[in-house]
Amino acid sequence: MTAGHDHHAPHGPGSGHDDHGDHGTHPPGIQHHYDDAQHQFDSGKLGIWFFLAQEVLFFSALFVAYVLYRHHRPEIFAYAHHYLDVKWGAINTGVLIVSSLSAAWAVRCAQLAQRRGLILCLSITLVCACGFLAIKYIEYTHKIHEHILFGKKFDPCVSSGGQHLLTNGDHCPGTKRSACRAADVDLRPDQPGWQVACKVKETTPTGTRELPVCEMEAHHHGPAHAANPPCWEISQNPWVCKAGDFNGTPGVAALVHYGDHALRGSSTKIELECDAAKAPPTPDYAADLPVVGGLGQGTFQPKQKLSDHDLGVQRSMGPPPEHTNMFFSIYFCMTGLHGIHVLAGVIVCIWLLIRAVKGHFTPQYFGPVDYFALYWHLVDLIWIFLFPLLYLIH
Amino acid sequence: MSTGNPNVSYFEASHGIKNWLYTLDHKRIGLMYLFGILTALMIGGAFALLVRIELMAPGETIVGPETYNRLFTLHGAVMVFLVIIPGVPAALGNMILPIQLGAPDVAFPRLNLFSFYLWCTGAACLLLSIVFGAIDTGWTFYTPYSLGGDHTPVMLAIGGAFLLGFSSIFTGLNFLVTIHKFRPQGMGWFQMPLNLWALYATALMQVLATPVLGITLLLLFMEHFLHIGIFDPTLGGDPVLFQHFFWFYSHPAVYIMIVPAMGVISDVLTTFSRKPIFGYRFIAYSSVSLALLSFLVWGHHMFVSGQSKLANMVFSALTFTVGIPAAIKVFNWTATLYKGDIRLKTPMIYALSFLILFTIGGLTGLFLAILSTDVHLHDTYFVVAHFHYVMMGSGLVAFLCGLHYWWPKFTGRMYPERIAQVCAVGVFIGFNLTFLPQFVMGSRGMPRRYWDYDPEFAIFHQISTIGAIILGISMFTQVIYLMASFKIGKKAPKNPWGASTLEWDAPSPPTLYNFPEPPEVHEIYEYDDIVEESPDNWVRVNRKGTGTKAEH
Amino acid sequence: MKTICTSIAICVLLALGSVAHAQDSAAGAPAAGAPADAAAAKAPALPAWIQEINDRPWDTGGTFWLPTKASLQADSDFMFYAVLALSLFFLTGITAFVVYFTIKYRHRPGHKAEPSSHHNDALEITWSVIPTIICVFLFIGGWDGYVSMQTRPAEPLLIKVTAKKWVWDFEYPNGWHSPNLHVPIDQPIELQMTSLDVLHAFYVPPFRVKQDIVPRRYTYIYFTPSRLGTYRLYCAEYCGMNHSLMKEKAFVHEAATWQRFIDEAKAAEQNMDPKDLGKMVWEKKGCIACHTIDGGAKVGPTWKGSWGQQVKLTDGTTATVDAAYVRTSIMEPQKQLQPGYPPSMPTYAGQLSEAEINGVAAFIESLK
Amino acid sequence: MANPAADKHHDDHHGIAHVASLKVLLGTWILLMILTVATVGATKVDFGPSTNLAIAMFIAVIKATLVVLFFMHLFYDKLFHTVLIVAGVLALALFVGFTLMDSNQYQESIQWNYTVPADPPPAP
Repeated sequence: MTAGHDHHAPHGPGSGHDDHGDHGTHPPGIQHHYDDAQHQFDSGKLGIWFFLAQEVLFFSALFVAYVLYRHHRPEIFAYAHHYLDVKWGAINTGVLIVSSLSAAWAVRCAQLAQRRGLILCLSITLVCACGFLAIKYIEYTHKIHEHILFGKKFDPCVSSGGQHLLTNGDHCPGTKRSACRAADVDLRPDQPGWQVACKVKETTPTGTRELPVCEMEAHHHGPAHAANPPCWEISQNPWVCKAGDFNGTPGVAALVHYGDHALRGSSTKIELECDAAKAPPTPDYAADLPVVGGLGQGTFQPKQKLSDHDLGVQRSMGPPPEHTNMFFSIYFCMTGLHGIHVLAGVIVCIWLLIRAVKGHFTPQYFGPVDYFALYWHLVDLIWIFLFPLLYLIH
Repeated sequence: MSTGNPNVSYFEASHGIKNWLYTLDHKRIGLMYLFGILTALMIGGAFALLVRIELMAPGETIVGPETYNRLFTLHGAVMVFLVIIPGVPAALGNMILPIQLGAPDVAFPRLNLFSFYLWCTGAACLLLSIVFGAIDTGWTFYTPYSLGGDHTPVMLAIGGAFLLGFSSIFTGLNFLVTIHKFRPQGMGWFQMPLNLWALYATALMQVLATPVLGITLLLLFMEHFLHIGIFDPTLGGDPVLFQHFFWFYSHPAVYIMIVPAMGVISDVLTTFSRKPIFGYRFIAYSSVSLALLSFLVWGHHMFVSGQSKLANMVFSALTFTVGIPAAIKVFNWTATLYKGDIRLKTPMIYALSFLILFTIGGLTGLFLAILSTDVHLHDTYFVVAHFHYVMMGSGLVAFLCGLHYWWPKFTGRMYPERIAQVCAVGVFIGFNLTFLPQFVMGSRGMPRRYWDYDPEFAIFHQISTIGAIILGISMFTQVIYLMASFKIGKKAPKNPWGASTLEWDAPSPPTLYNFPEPPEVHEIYEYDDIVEESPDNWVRVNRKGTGTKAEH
Repeated sequence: MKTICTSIAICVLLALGSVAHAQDSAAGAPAAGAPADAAAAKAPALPAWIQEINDRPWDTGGTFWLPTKASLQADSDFMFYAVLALSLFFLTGITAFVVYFTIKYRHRPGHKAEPSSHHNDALEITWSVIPTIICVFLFIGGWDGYVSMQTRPAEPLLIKVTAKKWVWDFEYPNGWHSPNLHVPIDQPIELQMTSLDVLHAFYVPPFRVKQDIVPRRYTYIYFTPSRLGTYRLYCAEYCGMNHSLMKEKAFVHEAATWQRFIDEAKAAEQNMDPKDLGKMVWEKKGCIACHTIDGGAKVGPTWKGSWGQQVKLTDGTTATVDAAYVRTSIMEPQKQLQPGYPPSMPTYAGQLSEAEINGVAAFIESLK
Repeated sequence: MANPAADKHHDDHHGIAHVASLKVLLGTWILLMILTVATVGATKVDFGPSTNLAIAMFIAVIKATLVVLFFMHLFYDKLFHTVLIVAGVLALALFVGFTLMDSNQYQESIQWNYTVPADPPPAP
């Protein structure tokens, strides 16, 4: 009987896979119930467009989750996007755009009965698609190895001092997220040294009072802090030392930083009372940094307010904010589902390649190539949005 | 295209189980859907009866709390995913849509078969979950409760619902392209039967809303096994977010259940009143506007579930806009009866009971759209009664109406009229007896999904259970006599009801490609052209051609 | 074909019936009909007048449609009756038309359908515009009734509600915890609610208030009780096996008696003999759902005669049931699981005071 | 590979569907590549988080429209197909908008930094 034709890949995980082209032995022609090739092509075209609208909706829930969590918890995204490698993302975008071009070109060749051109373009699309999957494979294995995963399994290496958090291989200079609390964060792991336990006393004309020292807070100063009394944040600058073994290398106590606004008036005197046993010998380095000597009389002037960039860098040095795993849940869902669609595209592309080699496609019958190209452009379209949303966060 | 001898009925076109399992003929696929759906209806009905018998008296009557929770969950899941969503579109739609268009088949026959096998696999998964301990999360799978407990049954149920979702998407997609591309010459958009408008609106919702169910169940599946934490509050997720995802699909889903039912009723009412429908364009436009508006109102399921005040206000206002098209339809249907020539055959009894039950269902929806009364009525038996009036009282009754209306056409056999009328009245009485007391019980504060309830509600539950038994009996007898009619049913003529749409010009049962020769398209409401030669046998008298007009 | 359908239906019915029975005999529900707490033995420790109030039956009065009005939020009943009247009007209208048309234009020999216009735009417009106007009024009525429920009153009396799988816990300003809600009359109340495991919902029909309780989040209810009495309190959001047993009572007292009630109840609990306190914890904090005190089998091991016994644990070690064992199995139940029982006990960390933990230990000890 | 036959721009409609000319295909491709480089470059400059997001989204939308119009032939195709894809995107926007509107209101009541209630002190 005449070879029927089908128009798209109804796939999605677990739902089995229907083929794309027709597999009748009869040379490709018009299905019985269609009037002519134009009728068959237009029906298929309409069918694939409905399918593409449905695919947009299929990804909708993930975009909603993304927008919600980015809007409500921007610090998670600001922190976690350092884990993603923009280089690989950009290469992947390029690869997909090339494959999109070759898919569109393949349709053109099919329409103009250029069989060799069609086979060449389809092969380029196939190669690019596999390249895309390979790059995704590289990124995923890196993350799995680094325990940068979703939900409970999110346990990456944390606090690598001034550099960003991309760690390499087994060497995890900082502490594991699961083990670390804000207090014992080692912010300059490659330089062993001192962590100074200090108390801050504020003497104002009316009297002196001891202010609680907040642990290093990586979050933004959200409402959680509004409730507490005004407190001093010992925000470690890059040269702070770690408690424990003292081997005499230089270190500096702390940069005391009074919330986000400048000090109130000059009459306030801040004293830093430090535990003698842990005070290092007089360090000899840059003059403008406060000096801690002897028992607790270190007076100093606060540095100017940190710029947003510095704050950002500082924040990315501290332990990850609460529930950072949400970013990676959304990341793996989005790129995973997109990857599955690319995989389905690869299978279909192989199938089309076989049929192209068999010469099934004529200017009168090139529907499957056109529908596959449309589907492929949509997959590329979704990646065009995924790339900036996930990789290019500022 | 399907193979076989094209000029005998599609039953005889080809024989052997293989020709049925690999058929591409929309009629055979529709029939296989029908058997599956009727079986699922019986299974779902059995669960409903067990639930009702358990609720006969407070405390344990026949089952304990765990089994009761599994029973009402399975009743919900089987009825929603297996029976009422694919019911009218997949079973009746597959059967009738191509013939009403005069087309040999749907646009993508192979996709149609693939949808059917998706439905079978999904149904198998859903029912298989019973063997592994069944799910007790309610058919809505609300997190975080659905995240606990043992994983296999929930995984199977979610997998099943996922596949059923895709089956629904592809059926919808198939119908959309068929309606767009396979209308014959001379049948523009406003010369189409209203049933096709309804199926078109339903297909729009199926294609645009069901994928969201797919992604939600996928996320729930991954939440269950990989703990991605998107719905689990301990990991930063938000249970209300799951409800948003779930209801964004599930409200259009309830319109997927009711809009095709309205289409069937629009056709049946005008046939049995022998009078053109009143306000064709208004009914057609209200079907499509229902489809579009259904995407705006999902929040009214979550008025008290932690949704914010602002969202409650917006959703409550929008919910009223959805009520208007439904009201317009009811008024137009009632106006159609005016000055008609009404024959109370079984389909007409169902259509009239649909009219009454849908009015009650729609009006009780007003109670739940109003914010202050919804706070009191939400999650009580008032809601249970409301959605049963709309889903069963209207959706399933219209399914039975369409089943009886087109039974002669696609089986070639008449069903026994007398018994069918008795069963139709039985359904109407049993249904009202079951669910009217639940309205009162609900507004008095009886919460939903309660296995053990306070003694003051006992009287209502008893009446409701008696009603459920009557309903069960009449539904069960219908399946029996319909199946029996295959063997002992009277041979059905081409046009037993004197209907004027295109499918009644095809032989019953239709040949493989529906029409021996391409049909001639007529104006759909020309009832004067159709004359009753003998009881239940109408013939189209071609006034233009022969000029003789048989006297009545 | 026919026989297949009928046989499937029958065997499904039988299979489920039998499976159901086998599975549930173990669970064993409380005596049918009698509310759960009234059946518990009299706790002598509480003062008589508190016990008398606690045992009062809940109010089952009210009109045919709605339960008794017991809070200012119940003004929404006006909207209920308005829509009810509206619905009855439209329903009778439609039914009357349908029945009348069916009878008047029924098919009989010689009767033919008279020609009539089949579209009339004026009529269509009217029956589109009128429902729209009605809907606008319904929405406005609903909205301002709802707003009164959702805006925080001036200085409400704050009661913290914690819902947990199948028990309620109300914390009063004086720190007293109770499974029942006690509120003074004519005083705006604020319920700050959170859940420790799954979704629940606070629902008192006479107060006409309902609000889901979401884990890891606070949801609020504002209402003002306006009628003395005892009312039924339900959980309205499905929360698992004993969702239907998560029922308590809400008491509306005079302002003075309310203050005296919670103070005396707290005092009674503090200097209550640990054994009685343990018994009260067993009843009120949900232990009763899984542990029996008469040796009967239930979801968890029975407490009767378990004090001082050597019990084998799933990890092979044995432990003696003593105060430390009771404490750890309250705080981290998953650490000490006895074989043959499902590991479904939730942690009670942070929900039981020190006195209550000792009370439970004492109570188990007393169950020799 | 080059198409020897004279490839007049608008004579393609004699076939079943529109044939995209090489000029359009390659032009769109080059534009897309440039825009990709641009969007990556834009992140090097710090305009503040919201502006950076706006720029990235703006570029992504331009790339998307390019792909849809020229690679997917929507520019030469039936209007109904455009209506379809726009309907899909509108449904997505509606979904995002309503859910964001709602969740915006109740964020303060979420116990984000939830600390497990401390255990009572051990028995004296």
